[in-house]
Amino acid sequence: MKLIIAAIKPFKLEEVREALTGLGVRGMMVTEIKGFGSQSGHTEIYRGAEYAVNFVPKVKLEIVVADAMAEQVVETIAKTAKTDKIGDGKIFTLDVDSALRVRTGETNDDAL
Amino acid sequence: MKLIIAAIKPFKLEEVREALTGLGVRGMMVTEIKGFGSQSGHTEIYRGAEYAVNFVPKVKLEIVVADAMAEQVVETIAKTAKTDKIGDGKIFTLDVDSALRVRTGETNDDAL
Amino acid sequence: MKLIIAAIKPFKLEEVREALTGLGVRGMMVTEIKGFGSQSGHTEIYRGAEYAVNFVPKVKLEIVVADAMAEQVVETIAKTAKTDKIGDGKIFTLDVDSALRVRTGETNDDAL
Amino acid sequence: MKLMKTLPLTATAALLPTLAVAQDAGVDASSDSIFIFNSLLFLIGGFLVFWMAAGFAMLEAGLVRSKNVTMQLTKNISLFSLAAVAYYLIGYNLMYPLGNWSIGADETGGYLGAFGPALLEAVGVGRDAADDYGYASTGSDFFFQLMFCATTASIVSGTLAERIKLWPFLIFVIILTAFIYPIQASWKWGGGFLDSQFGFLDFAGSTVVHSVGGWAALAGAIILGARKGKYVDGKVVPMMGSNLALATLGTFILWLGWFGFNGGSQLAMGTVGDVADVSRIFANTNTAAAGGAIAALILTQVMYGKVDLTMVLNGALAGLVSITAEPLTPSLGAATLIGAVGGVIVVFGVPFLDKLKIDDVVGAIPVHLFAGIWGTLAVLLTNGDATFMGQLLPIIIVGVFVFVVSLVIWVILNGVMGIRVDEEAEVNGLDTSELGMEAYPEFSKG
Amino acid sequence: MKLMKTLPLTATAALLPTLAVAQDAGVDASSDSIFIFNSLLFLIGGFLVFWMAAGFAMLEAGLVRSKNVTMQLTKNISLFSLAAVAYYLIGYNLMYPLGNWSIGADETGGYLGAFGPALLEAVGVGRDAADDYGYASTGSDFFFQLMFCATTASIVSGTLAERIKLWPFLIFVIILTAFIYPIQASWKWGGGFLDSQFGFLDFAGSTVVHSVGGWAALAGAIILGARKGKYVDGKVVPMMGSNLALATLGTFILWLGWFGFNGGSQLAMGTVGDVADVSRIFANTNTAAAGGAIAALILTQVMYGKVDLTMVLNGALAGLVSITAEPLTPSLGAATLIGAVGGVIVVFGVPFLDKLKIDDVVGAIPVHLFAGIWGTLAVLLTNGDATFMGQLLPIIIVGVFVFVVSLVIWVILNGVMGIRVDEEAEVNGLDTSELGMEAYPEFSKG
Amino acid sequence: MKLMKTLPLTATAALLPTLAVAQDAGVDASSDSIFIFNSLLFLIGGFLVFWMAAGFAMLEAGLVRSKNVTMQLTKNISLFSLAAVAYYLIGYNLMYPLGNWSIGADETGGYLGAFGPALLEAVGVGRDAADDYGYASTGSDFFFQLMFCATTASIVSGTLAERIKLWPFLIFVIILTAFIYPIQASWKWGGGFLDSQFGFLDFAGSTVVHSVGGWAALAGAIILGARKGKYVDGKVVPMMGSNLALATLGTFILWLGWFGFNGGSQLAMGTVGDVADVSRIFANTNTAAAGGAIAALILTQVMYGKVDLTMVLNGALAGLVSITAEPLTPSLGAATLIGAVGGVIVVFGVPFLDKLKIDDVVGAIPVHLFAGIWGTLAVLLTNGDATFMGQLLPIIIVGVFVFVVSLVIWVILNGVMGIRVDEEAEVNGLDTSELGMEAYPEFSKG
Ligand SMILES: Nc1ncnc2c1ncn2[C@@H]1O[C@H](COP(=O)(O)OP(=O)(O)O)[C@@H](O)[C@H]1O
Ligand SMILES: Nc1ncnc2c1ncn2[C@@H]1O[C@H](COP(=O)(O)OP(=O)(O)O)[C@@H](O)[C@H]1O
Ligand SMILES: Nc1ncnc2c1ncn2[C@@H]1O[C@H](COP(=O)(O)OP(=O)(O)O)[C@@H](O)[C@H]1O
Repeated sequence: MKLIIAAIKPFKLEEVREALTGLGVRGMMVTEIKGFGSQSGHTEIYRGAEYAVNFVPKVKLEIVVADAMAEQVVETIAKTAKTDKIGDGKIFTLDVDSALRVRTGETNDDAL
Repeated sequence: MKLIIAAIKPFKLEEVREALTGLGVRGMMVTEIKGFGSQSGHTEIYRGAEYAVNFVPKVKLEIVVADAMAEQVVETIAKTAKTDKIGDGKIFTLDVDSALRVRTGETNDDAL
Repeated sequence: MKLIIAAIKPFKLEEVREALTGLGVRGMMVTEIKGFGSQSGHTEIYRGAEYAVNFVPKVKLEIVVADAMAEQVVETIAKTAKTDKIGDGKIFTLDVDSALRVRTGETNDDAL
Repeated sequence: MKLMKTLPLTATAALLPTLAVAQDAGVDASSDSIFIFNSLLFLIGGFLVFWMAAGFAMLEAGLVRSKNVTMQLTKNISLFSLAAVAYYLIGYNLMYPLGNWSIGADETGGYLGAFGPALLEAVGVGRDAADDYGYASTGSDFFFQLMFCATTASIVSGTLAERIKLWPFLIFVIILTAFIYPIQASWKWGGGFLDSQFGFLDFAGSTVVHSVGGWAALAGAIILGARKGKYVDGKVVPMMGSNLALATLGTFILWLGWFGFNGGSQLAMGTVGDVADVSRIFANTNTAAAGGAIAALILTQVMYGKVDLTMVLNGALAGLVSITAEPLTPSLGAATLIGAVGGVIVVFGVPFLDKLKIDDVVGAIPVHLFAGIWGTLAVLLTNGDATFMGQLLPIIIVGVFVFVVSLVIWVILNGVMGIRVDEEAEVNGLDTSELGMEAYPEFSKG
Repeated sequence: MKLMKTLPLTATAALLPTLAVAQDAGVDASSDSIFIFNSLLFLIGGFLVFWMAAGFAMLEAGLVRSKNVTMQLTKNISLFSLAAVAYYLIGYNLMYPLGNWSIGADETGGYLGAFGPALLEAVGVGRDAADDYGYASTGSDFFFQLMFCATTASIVSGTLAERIKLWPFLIFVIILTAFIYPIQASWKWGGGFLDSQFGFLDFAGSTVVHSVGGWAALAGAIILGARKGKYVDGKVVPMMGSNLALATLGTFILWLGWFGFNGGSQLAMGTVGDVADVSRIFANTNTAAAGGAIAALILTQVMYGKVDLTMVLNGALAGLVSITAEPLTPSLGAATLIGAVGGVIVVFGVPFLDKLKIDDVVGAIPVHLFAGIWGTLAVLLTNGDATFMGQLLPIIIVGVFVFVVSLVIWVILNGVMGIRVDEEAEVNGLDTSELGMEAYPEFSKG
Repeated sequence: MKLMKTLPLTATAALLPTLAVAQDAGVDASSDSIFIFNSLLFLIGGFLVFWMAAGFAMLEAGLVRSKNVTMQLTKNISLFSLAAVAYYLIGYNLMYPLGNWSIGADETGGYLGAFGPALLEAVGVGRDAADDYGYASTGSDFFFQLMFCATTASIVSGTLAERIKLWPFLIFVIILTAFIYPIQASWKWGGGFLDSQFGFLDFAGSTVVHSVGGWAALAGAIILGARKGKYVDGKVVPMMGSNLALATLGTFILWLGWFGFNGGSQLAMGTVGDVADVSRIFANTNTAAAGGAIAALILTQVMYGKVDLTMVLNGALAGLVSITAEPLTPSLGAATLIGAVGGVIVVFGVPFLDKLKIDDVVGAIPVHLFAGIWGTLAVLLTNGDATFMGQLLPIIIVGVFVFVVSLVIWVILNGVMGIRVDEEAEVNGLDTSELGMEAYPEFSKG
């Protein structure tokens, strides 16, 4: 199995979730994060003092899928999250040893 | 070493932490997440408009343990977090290359 | 590529980010977490009732870098985040299969 | 007509002080005391209505999403400040020409009031130099009336939240408070044609204040369009308020302020009859709000199987708006029911607007316009002096005037500078995109 | 007894206006002015006490966990609305039978007041037609008294938070405000037996209002049981309030409202003596709150090594409750100390209740019941007319009556519909499980 | 001088009641009524100024980072409570010696007032026994004045937030409210030398209250030093307020309270002239706040390209401070402009302080000190009785006195117990490190 970690723009979350559900993804973990990247660095003024905004709000998706599905999932996220504007995000894939569904005790692919 | 990622119901956090401490786990990272899974999808009404609740609050645990301990930890989490109701959560295991304790510089198993 | 996961003290975030930028790291994901570890456990009193504080606020950094850079990044984080006080944090390294930059479609090292 | 209302009574006291003692084993308040009591009523009523500005700010800040809270707060404090100055420079005399109509006359009906900034009485003014010794100090009247004008503007900001640019909105506020509100208000409260020719009755302004705010908001909402993602393929996508504690606080603040709004509109407190009336008004205003809240409480439970707090809050406010046109003559029971109907109107009015794809972020149109119309008609139920046509026609006349003029202004503003932020700014939230400042910068949001 | 209290003075003024001038180089206010001043005191006092409803809402919203905030807000605005209607329909005349007792008589002691809804004076009522020309307008009195009744209900909601179902709670509120509160209040303020036979003194209601709320809350807490996980194997598990800024705001609101609560209870402002007394009361009320806050500030520092803000807030409120039974006769120094003792009571009372495993979410029982008893006894310290038995027995009589009746009602409600949400609903929070609406939907919670 | 201000008028009324009727076709309020009106003005003004304590608490809680909110709230409620007791025990008679100067005399100039706790009139005091039948009840005056004293302390807490220890701060508050404020206030309002020898004019206290708070805060900020990380290698690092909704609420609360602050300072309401003046003051106070807010609104838009809400809030407050020295004589236009200048002062004053590396967390020094000085000088623009030297010298004298004494006390406190928390405590936030209690324990923070 693979763990797919994606950092995307918050307002794309719902769209991406729907696309993935269509694909048969049945679960994911979503976390609000502060993203640092090329998008960062514009300046704002607060009470007369200028400062650089280094972190922009992003949403991180963590999805574990069967190996077979991984590529498709990555592509779907990429396609859906794309706005062609800087800050669209990144997608990383890692190997997963094992998975377990707490409720049923099912393991690995059955657990997803 | 292994990185164990578990998504559980928030109110089980304290119980799980105690069980793991009993097991000798000496550290973990806890994150509030929005979970999407089979539990999702019931509808609510806000100001007369019906909508589906796709994300339910979950807590994500990330625990790095020595290989030897991994299985035991997974089992303990599963046992403690179980309510037999939908949405109990998932547990994933990944390989960890190396670990470092910032304060002492200890590495790998010693760092845990 | 490697995924470097570091749990550090919140007030060190800015310093670490600068150090890493200096190193050429061009992106990261930052999450607020509750940390459990040796630092935990002191007691407080709320409305006359004593209780143990098990979780302390930490910041989790997730950074994907090229293999070549990994070690340097870990060292830099360790050096910068160090206060020699308990609770300085931990740094873990994991293998990453693949990376993708959503906006450009660049993959792996080019995506970072 | 407001200014004259209390003259007869107080005049007596002023001119025939010696006779006072005679009347049935009681003594009138002295003419000075009457002047002071009346002025005091305006000052207390005025600061209570001022407080409503804070109520709107909290209610709206609580009902918008956190990414737009700073903007909503900025709009609320700015609109009040601009309204204060606009009303002083232009509005007050447009609204109270005291007979000096630019168009029309007291007898034949006044249509456009006088121009020129408000002028207060001299420092330490004496009895003889007072503008209206038989009534109250001009400063207290100005202070009180100013707050009503600002209220009208507050109503608009809630409906148009989360997508309108700051400056076009503020420009509209200036026009609304300098011209639109005062002109139509003069028709009734300035002694204009709605008062003299139609015998229109609107005690504290269900129409003159609340509907007017509602009409202006409606016009704006139509030109502005709904928030991105609010209506997708026929379905309504709820956008939850970010802080219901603030929304509830705002509602309580408005409820409190309303005692000044309606009670102060008795315009006099210097006689047994007047203070007893003010007391009736306080009691009726409170029970109408309760009626509205209870109606929404029960109705949402029955209709949705769960109580909807935001509807209960709107219900209480709708109850207040409903009783505003006539808070004096109803019995406690009638007042409760009039308010309850207001609560019902809101529960049905909010989804109704959504059906029309008119996006009213805080429900200001159901609360202030729909319930305002109901309240104005409800005068017929308890006040024998009210006539059906005398209520209906002014509702229509004021509605058409305010809606059309507002529509034109919104269209012009839209053409000239664009009133809506671009899509990305809206998606990211007006706080970061327009103001570069978050209301809750430290709290992570979803 | 409230209604009679001011008759002597004002009667004089009303009947002998001509003599007025005579008295030592000063002139009485005219009988109209006295009527207006008294009514005005009720109106101002009334809206200040109304404001306390918002104070309770914010205090409680701040002290519950975020997953129960929407529910707490819903309970607070609903209980006020229902109390307003219940008191109008039944409570007011039960509390003020003006001699027409259903059981008992003014002389031998009244036990059960009159039935029938409240009736206000006619519109524009004249001197002769006024219900009590020598006193104040009925509407102002009703408005003022209504707010006291609602306060009692607000006290209950805090204790029972985070686990009680919405509707059983609201049903209890209706019974409390329609019957329980008014009946026992009539015993003292309606001129009933506690007033006529026991010479009980309770100026603004340390017992009549605050203890009553506390007793009803205590009965509910016992039947309801503690929150899941509050007491585990002998240890108390703290459940932190989610928003101490709101809790502090609520405390300041209550503090402000209390000036109306105690000051208005002077019931008259039309003479030098009365207005000077109201002034004393304002000053004493303020200093008692300060005393309570300071006591908790110092005590928590000394006992725990750290100041506990929630205790300081409770301390200020306990100081206010403590001075409520007699805010007039104490000197500033005595008032400060009486309040300070209230603060001490809270700091020990909160953990004491926990020892008994009685789960009072916001500390309402220590603040309103414990400090209420103390305040009622403290009357003995500064008011020569008070007798030990005259204070103690009424405390017991009222306590037994309210506690027992409440207990019975809670038991019945529990049997009929169950007053507590099921465990999972409680764990997930009442907002999502009972109302399907979060107070802070965007902010991630731990 | 406050106490004497209204004697002439009211004395007439009191001593020559019979003549009253004669005067131009109107009747004076009776001497009792005048006494009641004046006392009522103090009571209403007093509770409005009390409310400002809540305003400061919310404003500051909203402008500090969330890790310091509990501490800021604790400081605010504690400082008010301590100020109330300190002013009662020592401050009141130091400020109002009524001629019994410890140093100096009314004629030659008073420098140090009388010692001894405040004493209220007897319960139910009669005309003859009243301290000042021609004026108002002592209790109402004490209540009103007390609130001003507490305001001064509230100003200090904002500037020193996020790094000062609780107890040293509270000790300073006690000294400030028991001695520093009352002594300098006696110089003007107690009839001391600034009043009798300099003809200094400061109607409601731009200098006597606001600058004094500002000077004390400035001295503290210098000794305390800036927050860690605020100024790094010449650059200013902004530390965003955690909750702008609370900050806005606080500003609205202060705005509301200010009507009591300035209006009540007319000190009398019993004549046509007085109530008309109070009305002028309400109107001018409101428009000055509006002017300040609008100035900041426009200026930040022009200078930064984006509106800064926190500056608009500060601007409104600066407008209020600016008009406080003379809210009566300006026309509405002049008042608006005087307030607008205050808004401008704040927009430039905040970064100016940062340049000096003086870390004022909430902008209290620009708002209360800078705008306070401006307001005191602005008296010259509209009040013919004011002289340049008569305004300037007292500004300097009061400034030097308060700043130097405060500086000394801060130095001593720092030497004795250390006024600043250690670095780690500051970094982790005072809530967890000093109090062990978070204001928002459930909301994850960044
Ligand atoms: N090397 C990295 N490791 C982890 N997260 C990254 C990395 N680079 C970027 N990210 C995440 O992706 C987000 C978008 O990347 P950014 O560089 O800002 O835009 P783009 O991908 O369009 O160049 C960042 O906000 C960050 O959260
Ligand atoms: N494939 C997945 N990848 C990552 N997280 C998942 C996945 N499936 C489920 N989860 C997490 O586990 C939680 C519980 O799963 P869910 O399907 O709702 O219940 P159950 O495990 O009882 O079927 C989800 O809320 C989500 O956070
Ligand atoms: N085994 C672990 N797995 C995951 N995170 C850990 C682990 N041990 C520690 N951490 C994280 O590192 C943080 C610091 O560790 P802690 O033991 O408190 O201090 P130290 O590293 O100085 O001994 C913890 O708060 C936790 O977030």
